[in-house]
Amino acid sequence: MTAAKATYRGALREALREALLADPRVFLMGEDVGRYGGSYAVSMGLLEEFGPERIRDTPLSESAFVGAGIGAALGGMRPIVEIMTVNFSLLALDQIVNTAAALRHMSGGQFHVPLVIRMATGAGRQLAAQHSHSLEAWYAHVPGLRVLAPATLQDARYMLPQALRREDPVLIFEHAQLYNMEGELTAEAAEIDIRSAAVRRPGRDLSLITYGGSLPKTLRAAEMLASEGIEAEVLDLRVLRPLDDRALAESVRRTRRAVVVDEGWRSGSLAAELMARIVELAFYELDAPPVRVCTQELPIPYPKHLEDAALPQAETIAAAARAIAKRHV
Amino acid sequence: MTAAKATYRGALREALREALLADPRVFLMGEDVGRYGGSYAVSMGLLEEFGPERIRDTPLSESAFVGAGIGAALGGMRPIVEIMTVNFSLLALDQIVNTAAALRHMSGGQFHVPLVIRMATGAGRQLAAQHSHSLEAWYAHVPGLRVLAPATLQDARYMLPQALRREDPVLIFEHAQLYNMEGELTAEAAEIDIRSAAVRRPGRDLSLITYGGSLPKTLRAAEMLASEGIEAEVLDLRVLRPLDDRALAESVRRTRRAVVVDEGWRSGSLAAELMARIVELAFYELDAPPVRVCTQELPIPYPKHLEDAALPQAETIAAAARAIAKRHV
Amino acid sequence: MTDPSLEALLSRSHALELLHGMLRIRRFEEKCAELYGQLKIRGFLHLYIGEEAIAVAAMAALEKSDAVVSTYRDHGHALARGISMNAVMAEMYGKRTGCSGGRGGSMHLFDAASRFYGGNAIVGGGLPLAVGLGLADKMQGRSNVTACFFGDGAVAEGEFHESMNLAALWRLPVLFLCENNYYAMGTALERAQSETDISAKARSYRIPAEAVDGMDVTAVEQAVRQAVAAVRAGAGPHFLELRTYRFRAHSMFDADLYRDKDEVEAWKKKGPIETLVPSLQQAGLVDDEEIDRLERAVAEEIAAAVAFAEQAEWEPVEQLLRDVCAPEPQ
Amino acid sequence: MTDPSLEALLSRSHALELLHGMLRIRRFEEKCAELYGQLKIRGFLHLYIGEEAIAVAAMAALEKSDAVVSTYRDHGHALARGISMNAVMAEMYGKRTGCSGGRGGSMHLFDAASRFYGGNAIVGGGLPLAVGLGLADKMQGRSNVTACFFGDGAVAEGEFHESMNLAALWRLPVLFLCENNYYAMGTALERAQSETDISAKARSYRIPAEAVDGMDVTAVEQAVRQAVAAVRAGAGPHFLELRTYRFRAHSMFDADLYRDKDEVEAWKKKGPIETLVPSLQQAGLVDDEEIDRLERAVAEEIAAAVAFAEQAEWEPVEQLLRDVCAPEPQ
Ligand SMILES: Cc1ncc(C[n+]2csc(CCOP(=O)(O)OP(=O)(O)O)c2C)c(N)n1
Ligand SMILES: Cc1ncc(C[n+]2csc(CCOP(=O)(O)OP(=O)(O)O)c2C)c(N)n1
Ligand SMILES: [Mg+2]
Ligand SMILES: [Mg+2]
Repeated sequence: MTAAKATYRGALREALREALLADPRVFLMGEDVGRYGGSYAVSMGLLEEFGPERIRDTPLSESAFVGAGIGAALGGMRPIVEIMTVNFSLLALDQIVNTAAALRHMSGGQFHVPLVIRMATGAGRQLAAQHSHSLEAWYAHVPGLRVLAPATLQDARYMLPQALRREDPVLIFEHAQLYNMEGELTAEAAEIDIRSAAVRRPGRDLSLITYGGSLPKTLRAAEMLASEGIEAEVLDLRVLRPLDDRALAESVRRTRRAVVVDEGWRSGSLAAELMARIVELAFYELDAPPVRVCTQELPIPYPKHLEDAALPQAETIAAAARAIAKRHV
Repeated sequence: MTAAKATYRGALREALREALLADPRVFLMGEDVGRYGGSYAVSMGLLEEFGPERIRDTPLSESAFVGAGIGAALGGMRPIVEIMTVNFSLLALDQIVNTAAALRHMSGGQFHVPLVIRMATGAGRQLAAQHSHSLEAWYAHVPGLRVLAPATLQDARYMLPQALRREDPVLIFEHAQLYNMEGELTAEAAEIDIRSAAVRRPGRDLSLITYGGSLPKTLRAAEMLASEGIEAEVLDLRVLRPLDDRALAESVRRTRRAVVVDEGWRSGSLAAELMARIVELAFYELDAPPVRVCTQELPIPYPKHLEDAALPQAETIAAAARAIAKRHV
Repeated sequence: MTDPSLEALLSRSHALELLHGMLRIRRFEEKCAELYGQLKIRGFLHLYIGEEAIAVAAMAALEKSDAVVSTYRDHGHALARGISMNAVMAEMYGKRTGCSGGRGGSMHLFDAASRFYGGNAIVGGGLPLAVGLGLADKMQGRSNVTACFFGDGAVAEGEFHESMNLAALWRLPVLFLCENNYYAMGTALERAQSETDISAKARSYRIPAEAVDGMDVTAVEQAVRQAVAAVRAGAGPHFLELRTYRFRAHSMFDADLYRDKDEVEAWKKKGPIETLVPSLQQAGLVDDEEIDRLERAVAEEIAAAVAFAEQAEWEPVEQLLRDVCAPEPQ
Repeated sequence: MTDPSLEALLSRSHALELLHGMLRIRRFEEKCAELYGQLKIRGFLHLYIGEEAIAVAAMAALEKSDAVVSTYRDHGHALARGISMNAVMAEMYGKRTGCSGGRGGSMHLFDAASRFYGGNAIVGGGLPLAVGLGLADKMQGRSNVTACFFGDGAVAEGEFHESMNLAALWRLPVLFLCENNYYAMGTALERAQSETDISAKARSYRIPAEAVDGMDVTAVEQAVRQAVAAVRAGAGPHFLELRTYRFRAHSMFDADLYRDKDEVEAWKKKGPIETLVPSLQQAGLVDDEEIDRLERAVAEEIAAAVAFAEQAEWEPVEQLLRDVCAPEPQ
């Protein structure tokens, strides 16, 4: 098993390169993916390598170029559409919900949309109210979509090829706070699937359940808890739709306590769905009510101290865990 | 207390008339609200009474006319914007989320948006995949919005004036299955607020929690249950954001059992949020896990038997209730 | 394929084909309206009656390998494209032998075999799709054309603007066919558009555009043939505004109170069948007997389609969740 | 208000005012870039440097009762509109004395007193808002004008199209000011638009439109004055395309690799301050001393603004949830 230094951004780029090299039907399309190199520099250099037909800059018209991705997928291509951030995806939501997600069923199985949509998500960079949304929960609500949240280098590198193998639309949410994350990347793609959650840290005392940009914070919280004698298991959902009920049930039934961590606004968050499932799957095995740590219910403010206070943090996660954790006295 | 025969549609129309008569700043704007009389005939006759300035037909451009409603509210008017149905509201979501909901906070309290947006919602009329959405849960996720779901004639008639009294955006979801509902309308507006849930039927054995178009089905389920000796309380949420935690807790703590009924797709539904809250508010008082009856996870199909199978029905609600109900043996 | 001469177009057999195509749509929809009254067809039903020339002429000018994107007013497009009337009628009923497996109903006719990418119940929603289909053809070096139908109402939507620009910017092989029937539900064009000359709007994106009498089936066919040839030759997108009128209400729920009775009557006189029949008769190309023969053939086809739909099975409720996603790979 | 003659516009004191206005923006932003390097300002920072003539001239032509809708590139608009530099700088820091209470930062400057309806970080998002503000003025019989700024990139968005149509259809008192700096982030206009003549696009909605040299502060002022007068007089919306260039990268994260260095240098020579100063000097209207005096005044104002922002308090975390909604009525 070889391992190389890499970044999350670099891993995403390598995945794109590999896909473009492997299949002539694959192309990347979105605002500033080409000349600019991607607003988060993920596609830097790809225009030079693959040319403007396959690294296709689009005008500012989210609805049309996402819809064009759907049409191109129907026409036999394997488009990867980048929506610069989830914030702008609202402008393309009609195409995603009413066409991409519905087409297979609505057409009685005649048409399907093998489209991958990537977008940056999340807060934490002081970009204020309109540039800090975490709307994964909305997309995870829609039948017909598969929703992925790579939170590790390995997933950033190896989820894309799996997504491109699917016959239906797959959305990949890249948390903006992760792009600079560094680490080791192994060549082991075999273990990567896009069906299951992954235990990122085993533990017997309670389950911390999270995904995406909240994973590093949650792992930090688990370390803090460990130093206090509480062994938290950290479950990374990885796939937000369809959720991996088996892994969820398995973890919670074992630890009997759960904290769900989610950067979405509390009410109507993905965390709510997880709370509901925990109760549905393991009510009688719970030793304490499941709790959630979410973003507070306000448009994200610009100043750092207020943004920090609005979002889940390792400290608040640890505090929530402490409140329900089993103590080894 | 005088009571008059009325319909839900007529009650909505009377509310509009009253508002237009009472305040010159109020106007109604949307696709086909004027000449056509509203796609669900709610505004029939208002153009003749109030003229085209105040009953304002718009071109098909959901984003612009909702945004124009926001701007007009900022400019001192009290617009009521009709989006024909929630299905088309996706095209206006950016304006609602990124401007209407965020403006007060983002501007440090300097600006606010006293705008009312009405839209039809829901399935049940064989309108198929693109015309049958129930996306109240999405809107109820957004800080800065207030979300109402009138399910009775009284609410259809008296929620609007309350909404117009607010200084922030209020969304009113009218379930398309309710427009023809007939009943008695009393002149009692005093009890109508837009903060609290309402018990529509008292009961001690379990709580059926619902809103909007699912209320009639839920009441039918409660009757079925009553005939079997199960006394179900029916709680109509009425206000989907902010949720009335007090009423929720009060009901569930008393009955110790809850079934949430919601026409949204199961995963990520408003029902998930209610399940989470029930657990947060009353975990130790529950005698059984709360359950939910939602729409199955697929684009709504056209044929009646399939649509019926996809949606919550009185029978499925009653069945879910039976499974967790306390039996008086 | 070479462009048939005008004479050829006007040749008797072709004229009869066009007339037959229009009659099929007209009578089919009349039957649908009746079946709606009998509650056999439910949901929304938008009739194309009055606009038949456009679908019939446009489809005559397209190849089998071309793609078609339609709207919720799609019966005419579907029938003219060659989807069997049985499959369309079964879909109206919601039966499993319908062209969308019964799932879609009137607004969502689909057919993979004829590259019919569907009815779409979101006004303007098909335009970006057509752009993408054109993009796929262009990137794969195929000389297909994507024909995209939409109404005058769709022209106000943002998606129209974005799609026009993208198609023109990337010179995509898309033919935009705007069925301007002067109303979007109850809203007249002049109360919806600051510029009511729709083809002029299209030209503002540098897309060659022309307004055509949509009631004249020959004029439509000629215009579409020319545009298709240009698009297929790589000239980029083209745009046709087809001026027409719907003779019926917007949908079965519409009391049609917003149009002047005289206006409707005047347009009915200009109808595509209403004008073609006498002109063929005057030219001695058809006689009453011929027309009768066509009408009988159409009536038989419709009767067979109704019988087919009536006897067809419903999809079992157990299959409700089929085709939401592809089955999970093993 | 009467329209001042060209002479008056060019009068020495007015010219100095315009120059002063532009220098304030230029130096303020240079300082901001520095403060960004010092991590005093965070998040996104989009500099307006090079485009100052537009904000300064446009605001000079507007009344206090008019409304302004801006973009995320809003410092120039805010300062020229008359929001105090202290309040803008404090907002850049995120302090509670900022013009948005510190909540918004660089992209979200707001000011109720001057009817400045904000920075907007959604490209095109301000256009429908401006339409609505114009609608409110028209319905209430006020003779205000709403000035709406947006970039060339926004022209591709569906909201542009929908807003143009609505404003024109309803003849609303909105002045659309398109700051065409030829790039949307790294995407050049000709790779974003099939029709690169933006004012021609505007005319396709029947909105009177004109392209203006956005580097010439006098030309901009004259054009805006004329357009404002027409709008105020009830002529409906007007549109100006102001041709300009940003001298800096799109944002502080942008390595600016997509523009030719020569192109940037050539535009810098045409800059609004770069050209105004020598022409005033040649006309003998200013001397070096005068320029020095202006620069010193600006430097002092900026130093004071920095000091103001530095000493200002942060909003206490306890107030995080204030102003999400109005307090619940009792
Ligand atoms: C985005 C959207 N908004 C509104 C509607 C409701 N609606 C259905 S058809 C229609 C009118 C469309 O008119 P036009 O495009 O001219 O087509 P026509 O019906 O005349 O063929 C409207 C408003 C819709 N389906 N989609
Ligand atoms: C709807 C939307 N899409 C994408 C972005 C990301 N973005 C921010 S600025 C920008 C370029 C806008 O260019 P232009 O309108 O020309 O304004 P300029 O920056 O040149 O002043 C882009 C793509 C955004 N903020 N909003
Ligand atoms: Mg029409
Ligand atoms: Mg620009």
